[in-house]
Amino acid sequence: MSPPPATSSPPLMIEARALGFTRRDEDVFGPLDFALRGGEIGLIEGDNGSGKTTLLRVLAGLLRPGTGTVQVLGAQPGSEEARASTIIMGHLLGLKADLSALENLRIGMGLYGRAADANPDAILARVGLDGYANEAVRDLSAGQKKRVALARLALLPARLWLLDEPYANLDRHGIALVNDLLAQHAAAGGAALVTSHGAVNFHQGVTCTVRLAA
Amino acid sequence: MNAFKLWYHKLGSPPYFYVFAGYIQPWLWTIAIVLALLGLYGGLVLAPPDALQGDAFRIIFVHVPAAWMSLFVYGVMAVSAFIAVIWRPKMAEVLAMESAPIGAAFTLIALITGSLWGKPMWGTYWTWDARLTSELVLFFIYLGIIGLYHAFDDPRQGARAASFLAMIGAVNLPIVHYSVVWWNTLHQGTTVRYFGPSSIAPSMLWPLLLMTIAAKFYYGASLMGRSRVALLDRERGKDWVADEVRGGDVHG
Amino acid sequence: MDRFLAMGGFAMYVWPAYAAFFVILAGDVLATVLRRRRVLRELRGRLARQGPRRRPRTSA
Amino acid sequence: MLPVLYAIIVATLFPFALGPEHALLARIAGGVVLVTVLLAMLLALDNVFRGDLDDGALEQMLLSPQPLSVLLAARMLAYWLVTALPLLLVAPILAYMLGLQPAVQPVLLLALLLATPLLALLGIVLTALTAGTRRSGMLLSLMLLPLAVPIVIFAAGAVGAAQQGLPWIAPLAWLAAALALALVLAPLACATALRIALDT
Repeated sequence: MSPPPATSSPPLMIEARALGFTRRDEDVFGPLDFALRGGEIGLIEGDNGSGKTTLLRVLAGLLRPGTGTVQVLGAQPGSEEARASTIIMGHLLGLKADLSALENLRIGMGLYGRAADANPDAILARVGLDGYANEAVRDLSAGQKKRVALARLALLPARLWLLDEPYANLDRHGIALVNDLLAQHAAAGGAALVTSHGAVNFHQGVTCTVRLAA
Repeated sequence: MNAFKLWYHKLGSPPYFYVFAGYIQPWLWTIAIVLALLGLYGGLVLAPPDALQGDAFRIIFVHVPAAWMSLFVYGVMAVSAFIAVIWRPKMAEVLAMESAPIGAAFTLIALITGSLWGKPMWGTYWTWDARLTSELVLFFIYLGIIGLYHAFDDPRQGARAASFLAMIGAVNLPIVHYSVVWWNTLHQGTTVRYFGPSSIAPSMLWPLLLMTIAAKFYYGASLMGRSRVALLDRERGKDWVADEVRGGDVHG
Repeated sequence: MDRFLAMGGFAMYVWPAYAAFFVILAGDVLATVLRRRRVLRELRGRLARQGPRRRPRTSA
Repeated sequence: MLPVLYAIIVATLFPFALGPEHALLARIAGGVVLVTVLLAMLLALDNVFRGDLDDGALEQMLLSPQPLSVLLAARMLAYWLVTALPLLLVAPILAYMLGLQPAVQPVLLLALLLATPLLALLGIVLTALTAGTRRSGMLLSLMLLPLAVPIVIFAAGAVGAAQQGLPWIAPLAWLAAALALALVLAPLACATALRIALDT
């Protein structure tokens, strides 16, 4: 994919038109229209059970949209192009408990590649896990596990982040860290879609909000 | 061709199929029952006792149709399953999944009647003969498909997974059959022939054919009934189901 | 009639075979009928709960 | 190592059930070892995707830009190395304890060498199909049985033929052909199965 000319607006990362999802013939979330461009951060708001996680899974290509259309970087979610530049961080972090923090990052790099000039050790230090590189993930606290997952996020080249409740389990510093990473990601031209029930301490740069009714 | 395509797409829509199935179901039932009565009369009363097997041969009028149907239903199910996995239409999923219990029922009948026939013929209810063994494996395949379908919370997901299993089974079934035949010759087990292809007297043949066709119509009737219920269950959020439940047609 | 029922001495094999055929198929039909009743009862319950309010969604 | 322990336990029970008569045990040794290995592999099959499913790693695999079938082929290889290879090491010992003639040992080993990867490949395709369900060990056995029947027949057929001094190469050639086919098709089928089982 060639970089767009500097004069035009940043590229469309997500474009959803009348996107809906039904499970067992019951609507999970209604028709949604929204778009997200590079450099933007979107917030998905909604109560428990309003379909936030489902929406992220549809955008990641784990579930098929029920109605409407959605494009991720101009391709079908879950297609090879879309997968190459999307990463999802869900409630399940996808870390292997028996492996060390560093080994988990290496798995991520093996699957997704590595962002230019990203260095696993430096990133672990940045998320506050200096000295934990060789600790088994099993022995880390819930917050520290989340930090490993955040380190993986920053390490990989994905341009679109889909974050499901990234603030859960994190202390004040952790929340600041998430906001920091998001700001850096947006400044570099990436986009992120973040779910939150009742956005606490949310990042300043939110440019669009998708509200899901329960 | 175009008219056929239109008809195909119409049948693919659940409310249309529901009405269509409700319309043809009584006809299928009538034909199945009439043919079965004629076949039973021909088989139990008119056909003379077999020279070798005496009256025990009369079991073929239920055994052979059931054994044939166990494969025929599998064939229909496998085709529906293939369509369900590739193009994902809802109707193909329903037809494949509602065929499985009927096929399992016919397989069970073939097993029971086969062993009831085996006792007077071979002196034992069960022998590891190639046909009975293949039929037993087929029964397990059906059970696996039904079990997988019900293991999922979401019926559509379950139907697709079980359909994929049905496709694997369709490839596997001939392999099982030929390996069992080979295994049987290897161990020189009982080589019993039910009847030579030339030895069927016409007085035996026509009741057999009638029973077989009756079984096919029964399958059609049962499949229509099952699919109608499955559609009501699966489409519960839809308006046409609400209309159907409010309206008169609640028995049937 | 007795001779017919005796099946040339094979009655204890022939009649159970026919019984198996019809009982199992009847079971198949019965299962469908019972399931239909249950589903309809469930659906009526749902409709009653929702009352006259129709869902805004249209069917496909 | 649990499957190995399981295989040893099952194989040990046979002489107690059938009596220590040497001729009888020697005759059934090949079949007993084959079935024991199959059951032991089945024991580990249910867990192939369970861990990755529970911690979300399977999602990361599904969403990575790598072709899923290649990742799954690696998964199958790992399963075979961890589960089947140790079983292959104890199988000759178990067969010897049951009194299999030493001359037949190589045939048994060759049969296992072909049958275990085939079972692993097919078994993992079926496990992928059950990935979206609740715990399903029994269901998996039911689903695997029809696929295992031909494998057991051919593997045991070769061992039986060797025991009688007959040519045993043909059934093994069939197994090898099936294995070659499965090596190509099973990862693709497994990727399809996994997507079906995890997609709504």
